Amino acid sequence: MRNFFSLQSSVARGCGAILVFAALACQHKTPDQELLDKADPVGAWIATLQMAGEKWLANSVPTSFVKTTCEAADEDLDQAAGETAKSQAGPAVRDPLRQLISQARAAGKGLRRAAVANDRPGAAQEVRRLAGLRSGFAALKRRQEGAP
Amino acid sequence: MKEMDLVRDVLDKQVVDRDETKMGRVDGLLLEVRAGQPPRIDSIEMGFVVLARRLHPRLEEWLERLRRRFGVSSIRKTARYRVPWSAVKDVNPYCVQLDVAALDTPAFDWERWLRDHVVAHVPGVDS
Amino acid sequence: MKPAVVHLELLVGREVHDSEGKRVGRILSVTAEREGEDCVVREYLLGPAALLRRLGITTLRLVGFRHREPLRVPWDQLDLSDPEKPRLRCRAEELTT
Amino acid sequence: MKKWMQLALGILTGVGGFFDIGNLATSAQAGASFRFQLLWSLLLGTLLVIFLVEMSGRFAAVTRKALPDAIREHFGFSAWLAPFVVLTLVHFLVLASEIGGICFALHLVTGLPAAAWALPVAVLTWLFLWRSTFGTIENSTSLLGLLTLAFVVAAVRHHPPTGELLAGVLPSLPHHDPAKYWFIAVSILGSVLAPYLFYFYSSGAVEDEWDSSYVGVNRGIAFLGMGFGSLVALTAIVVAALVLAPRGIQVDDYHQAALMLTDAFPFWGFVLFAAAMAIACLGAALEVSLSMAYTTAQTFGWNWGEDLDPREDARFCLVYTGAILLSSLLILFGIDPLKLTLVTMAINAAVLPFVAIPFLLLMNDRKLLKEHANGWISNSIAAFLLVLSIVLAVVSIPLVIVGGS
Repeated sequence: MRNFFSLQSSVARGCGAILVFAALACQHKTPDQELLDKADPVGAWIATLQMAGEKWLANSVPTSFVKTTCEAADEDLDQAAGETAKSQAGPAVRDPLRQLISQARAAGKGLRRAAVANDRPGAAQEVRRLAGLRSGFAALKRRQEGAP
Repeated sequence: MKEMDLVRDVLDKQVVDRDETKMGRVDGLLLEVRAGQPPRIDSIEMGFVVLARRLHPRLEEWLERLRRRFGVSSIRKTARYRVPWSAVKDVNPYCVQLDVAALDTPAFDWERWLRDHVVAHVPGVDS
Repeated sequence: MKPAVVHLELLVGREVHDSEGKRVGRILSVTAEREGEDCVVREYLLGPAALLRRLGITTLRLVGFRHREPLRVPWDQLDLSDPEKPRLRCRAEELTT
Repeated sequence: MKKWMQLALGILTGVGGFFDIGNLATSAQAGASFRFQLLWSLLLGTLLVIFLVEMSGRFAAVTRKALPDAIREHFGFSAWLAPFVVLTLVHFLVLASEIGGICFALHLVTGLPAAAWALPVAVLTWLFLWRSTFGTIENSTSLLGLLTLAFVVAAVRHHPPTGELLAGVLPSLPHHDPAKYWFIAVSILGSVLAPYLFYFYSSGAVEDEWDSSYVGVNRGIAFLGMGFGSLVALTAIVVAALVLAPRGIQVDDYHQAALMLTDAFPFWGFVLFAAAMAIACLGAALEVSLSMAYTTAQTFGWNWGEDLDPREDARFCLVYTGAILLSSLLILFGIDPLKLTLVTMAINAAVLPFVAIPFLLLMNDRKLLKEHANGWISNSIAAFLLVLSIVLAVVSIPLVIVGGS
């Protein structure tokens, strides 16, 4: 007796393939836009590090959390740096982004060091730096969305 | 039950022993075809090999070979445990009850082996 | 002649042809009755409707299945000498449903 | 009086037991990336799960048979084998995600890597099942699970804008990241409609020896337990929308979600999040591994029951033991717990047809359920679920590739 389920799953596979192809085909973004979209996690991690720093200063989160968050952030930022280097986006977008990422990684390492050493002024300074980076990233995205 | 639908009321049904211990399912049902007389239910069958054959005969042979090579046959003596229909005490919507004690039937070979060789050695089991 | 033994679980779902080779339906249910100590087969139920009967769906409010009475084949009308290809001993029309 | 006590207990365990790693991950992502825009997906899932849980309980109460047991007997071994194998693999991934959740919560509090906690957590989860009965497991973890109400309190404290909240109840198209939007929508449905829920709930009804007099209690538990339970997931979306979204934090890592409660509870927020995550995932891990053991034992007719001593149902116990051990290896090998969870939830949605089809057929078996068979409301819900599940099955796999990566 032909099993109803195997019939149904082969139909699903067929439609699934069509859908994937359609989704990829209609993405006609420019390389610059595509790079910035893929860089969303960078903005998110900068904001996360800033919030983690603020919460640590307010004694809301333990030092171990700040340490592991900075490590996780650095891993993802490192990956983002690699992707940015490889992307075909124009230098007008690629270079400021690469700079932003390396500064964010430096700030992350600084925050981690300050938290572990319980150096509150140092941590506050890194938080301010991260806040600046965050507005820098937002400006970069706005400039890109503004441009045709 | 006077009149039964063998497929809905017996096949794949939960099998229990005298004191309602679950011991498997009716994986197979053997009919004895006699000349000039209606086919008689000879016995029910239980076991992975019986299930395998329902999927594909080759699967059954492959499983049989696997059993011998890995010495599984030392644990599970008979691949298919056949119970004469006369041992069936009752067929009800909930289960098929056999007039046997599950523990000393081949249906419990695996259960016994795992209990004695695995569960018994688990720390904290106050055996 | 050693009495032939048939596995009911392998019989379920087999297609049945009548004496002239015409496709009649699939075996999907088998009814049986107690007879003294034994339990013997009464009828074989064929066709998709039998599946629905087996699932106990009497009223078909769900999916627009045409509710056809299952084809009832008395035990003596089905030749099981080759369990892979059960055959009717008569023509399909001669079966009284 | 006993029925009322069981109803109250059932509702509490429903609320406490509802929220798991799938809800946490998808709610945090939904709130952080799309604010309230995905509330409709959660509400749709909740409506469906209420009716499906009610049907599972009603079926088990009236027939004294759990779903896997009945499906094998009704549809035969060959028809049940494919869904059984697929659902076992899916349950295995859900179990790994739950264990990953516990490990990550411990990582948050201790700083030790999550992978280091994989085996200790596996042993703890296993010990819980090996030593205690169904009653203690179901009640203890679920009552502790009430800790997840912290999300409800946090949401109230943040005074969500009701206008935007209500707008989220109606489905709307995303302004950005359409692939991610639909991926999270499908994952939310998958996290709420997790198949293990129905097999566990119906087996639990048999363990608690319900009979047809429990149909009323069952309905109360399904509507109130699941209803309030989903409130926790809803408020988790609200908190993520009001804490993470404004800061531009989208959730790509659980570290980011861990900050969710620190605004509402300056001092306790972080600890509450870790505790709620650990307990919710522990409760769910116990339910999933038990569900796998129930489904396997009932498929092959083995002796089963959490109240039995392991020596009486060795095979049942060794199924959940093996499942817990093997799934914890995934976490041990350092698979990213959040990605694993999100992909698993999408797959949960993809295998829904295997759950929906048996529901439609089983719940209309008048011979078994007599007057308790489905009414037209339950049938239309079950029929809608079938259509939705086929759409989800087609959509979710490509989405996993495009949206999830």
